[in-house]
Amino acid sequence: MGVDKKRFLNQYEAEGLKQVMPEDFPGKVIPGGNGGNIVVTTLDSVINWGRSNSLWPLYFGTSCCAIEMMQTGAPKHDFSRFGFEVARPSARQADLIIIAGTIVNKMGPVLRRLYDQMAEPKYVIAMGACAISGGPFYYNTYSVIKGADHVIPVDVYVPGCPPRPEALLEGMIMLQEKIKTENMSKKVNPIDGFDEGK
Amino acid sequence: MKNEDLQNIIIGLGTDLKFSTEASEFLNIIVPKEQLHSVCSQLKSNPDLKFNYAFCITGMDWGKELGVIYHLESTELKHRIVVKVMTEDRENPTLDSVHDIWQTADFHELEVYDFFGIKFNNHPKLRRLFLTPEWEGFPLRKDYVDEANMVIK
Amino acid sequence: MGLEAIIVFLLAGIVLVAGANFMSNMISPKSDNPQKREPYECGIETIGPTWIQFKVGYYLFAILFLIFDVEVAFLIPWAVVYKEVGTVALVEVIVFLFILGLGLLYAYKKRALQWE
Amino acid sequence: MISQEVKNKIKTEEYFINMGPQHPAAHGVLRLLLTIDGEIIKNVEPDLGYIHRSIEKMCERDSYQQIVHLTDRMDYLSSNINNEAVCLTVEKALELEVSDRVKVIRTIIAELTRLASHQLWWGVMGMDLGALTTYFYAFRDREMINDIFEETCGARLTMNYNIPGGLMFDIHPNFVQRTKDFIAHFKTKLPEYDRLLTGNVIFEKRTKGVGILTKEDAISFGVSGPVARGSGFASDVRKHHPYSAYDRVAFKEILFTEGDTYSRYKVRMAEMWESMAIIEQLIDNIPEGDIQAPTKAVIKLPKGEYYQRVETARGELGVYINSDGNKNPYRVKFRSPGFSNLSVLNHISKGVKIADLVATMASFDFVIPDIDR
Repeated sequence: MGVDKKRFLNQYEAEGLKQVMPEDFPGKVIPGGNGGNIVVTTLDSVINWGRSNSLWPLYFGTSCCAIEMMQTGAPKHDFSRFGFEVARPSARQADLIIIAGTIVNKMGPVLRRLYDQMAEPKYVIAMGACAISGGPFYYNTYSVIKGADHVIPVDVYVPGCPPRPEALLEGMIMLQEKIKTENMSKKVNPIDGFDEGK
Repeated sequence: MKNEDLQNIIIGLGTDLKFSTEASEFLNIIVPKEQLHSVCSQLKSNPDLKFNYAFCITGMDWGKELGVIYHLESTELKHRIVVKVMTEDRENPTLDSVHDIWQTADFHELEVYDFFGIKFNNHPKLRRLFLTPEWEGFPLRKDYVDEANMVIK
Repeated sequence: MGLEAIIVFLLAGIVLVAGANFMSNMISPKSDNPQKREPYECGIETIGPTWIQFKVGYYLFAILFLIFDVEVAFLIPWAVVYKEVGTVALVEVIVFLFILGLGLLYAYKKRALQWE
Repeated sequence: MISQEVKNKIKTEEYFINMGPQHPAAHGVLRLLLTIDGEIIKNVEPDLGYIHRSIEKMCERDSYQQIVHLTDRMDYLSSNINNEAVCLTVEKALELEVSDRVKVIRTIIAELTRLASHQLWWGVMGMDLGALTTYFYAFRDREMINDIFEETCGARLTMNYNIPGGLMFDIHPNFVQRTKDFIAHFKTKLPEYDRLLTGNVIFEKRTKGVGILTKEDAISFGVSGPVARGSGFASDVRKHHPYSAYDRVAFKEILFTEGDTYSRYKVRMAEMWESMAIIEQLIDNIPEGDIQAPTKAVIKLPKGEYYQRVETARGELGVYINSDGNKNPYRVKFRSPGFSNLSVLNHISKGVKIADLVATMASFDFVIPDIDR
């Protein structure tokens, strides 16, 4: 999780407090990992370790954030230090799709088809304000989808327009930690029930 | 070449062309719909005009009439003019295409058709370039209504 | 001695391959949707018929590759024992390579690899 | 090789392939519907709109300061030059005189943006033709320009540094020193780029004589920028219609006549040297002056049509503003260089192999949101 979130949690435990959910909390709290991060068996931890450290991103840059994604792949902010080295052009061989840029009405079904054609287990990072909520193109545009999570389930949101390479790296590390807490038996496919508005 | 002598040459190319230079840095010529193709081909072929570079073709909705604005430049003689053409009827606006004179018009006219709905006759393949084929309405028209996204001014 | 070795090798091959497949099937989560079975083509459905008659040039390339691939497969057993079999085998291999070289020359002369 | 009558018997059908929205050679989401017979392309039909964000409709409801933010998300590799284009149009409409300091700083920053864009083009062109090292070399040096921009304008890619009437704030104290260091560093690196790719036999075989564009076609299709200058059409707006501080700077307009991918490559490589020469002539004597000319908070342009042409890294960007006197413009049109350059692609890639089409597209240096707007 994020650096400041970790500092906040450590300081929280230091004072002996426990995170108590306020009664009037409207929504349901979904545990961080897919399928709960309570008990992770040794087999799970081995598989999750392998899976989280070799996520292959897909070549999917639609607009300006793609340049910052390329900068993250470049020598200065190298994302191959964390195992993201191999970027695959075909959706069949990728297991992480970084939505770098605006998703437009005409691009929605294409993005959904690419997501469906990726092999399991697949993860999604929504990079940039456009992928999160339509960003600067929220008002007065007739052709922009206001946020990529109308099309596919998103795991990590990286805000910024465009986000700095370090921000994208932190988002990727967050995704890796999320994968590390996955539990095979309770794993549910994020796309099930997505269209019906889970 | 100065606007005035440009005007004197162009006046002979067609009947009742309206000229104006106020509110714009170039000489504006309003050409009636029927003579668009003949005037434009003469603009290109006339030896002392030679407008061979159409650098900007813009679709326009002036409230009542729809039209297209052509910014033309001559690469040898280094002068520029603006040709405007308008059509009143908004249900089925049609102009004739100038893609055989300037081949860049082929793509720009597709864009004008896509956003303003102006059909261009004898255009090679008139289709929606930017929007999905089943999109109804022409977005850049002033009377395009889209309550979901457009903030009413 | 020969027969048991072959059987052992055969069994080892089958067990390794089947084991790997079974383990990965067991671990990996599965999901199925209609679009997963369609061909992947840059995110768009394929246009026009896809089962059509291809250009013959592709076939020629494949055949020529096959010939020289099999040729190398024949060289490997020789390369393992070339010391014991001495110069007689060496001459045979050179003749073998020469004949296949002729094949390549013929293909080159008939411009099989030219993509007109 | 196959005799004629055999060829007639073997009837091979043409088929369609989507060089579609998600394709490494598309540099974004450009979809080309290729009609091919074997490897030879019969017809290229672009299908755009996969990143059409209706910028022109938004501009009709935005004030002039807000339009500036949209333009650097259009052609994000020459974002400063786009912002400068809108600001110049508004200043021309208001007859607002901008101080010399602003003109010089705008020119320096525009040339730095052009260098960063050409570096990215060079890295990705190598990658499109299979040489991955160029990507890493180019982006290593591009980071230095990003640091300069981050320090002065506050952002790395979408700098909203230009505002109608001048600049947002003054340049950072060590902007001049860092630019000089970058120029000194890049002067040693550019020959390294040349040694890496220009003389490479494979690169020359892949680019020489590929995608020939004649001068008449370039003019008729409205092609501009390095692509047009590769075939001899002198279309450099900085030279023919100088704006900002380009009239007081001496630089060559690079022209080649072969019009193939290799000459377009050479144009951009030589243009990098020219950009550095321009920066060197201006960096040492940035005149004093105020940064922002006084403008009202709500800018209202007098009624009329205004047009300004600017030379971006991809070609000639034209901003057409038709104002009817109130807060936001009546109609804004961006004449995008990529859109006209794309229209010539079908014309020059008939009977060409697919790999050559990829090389030609790499030399055209498309930025797809600039085409789709």
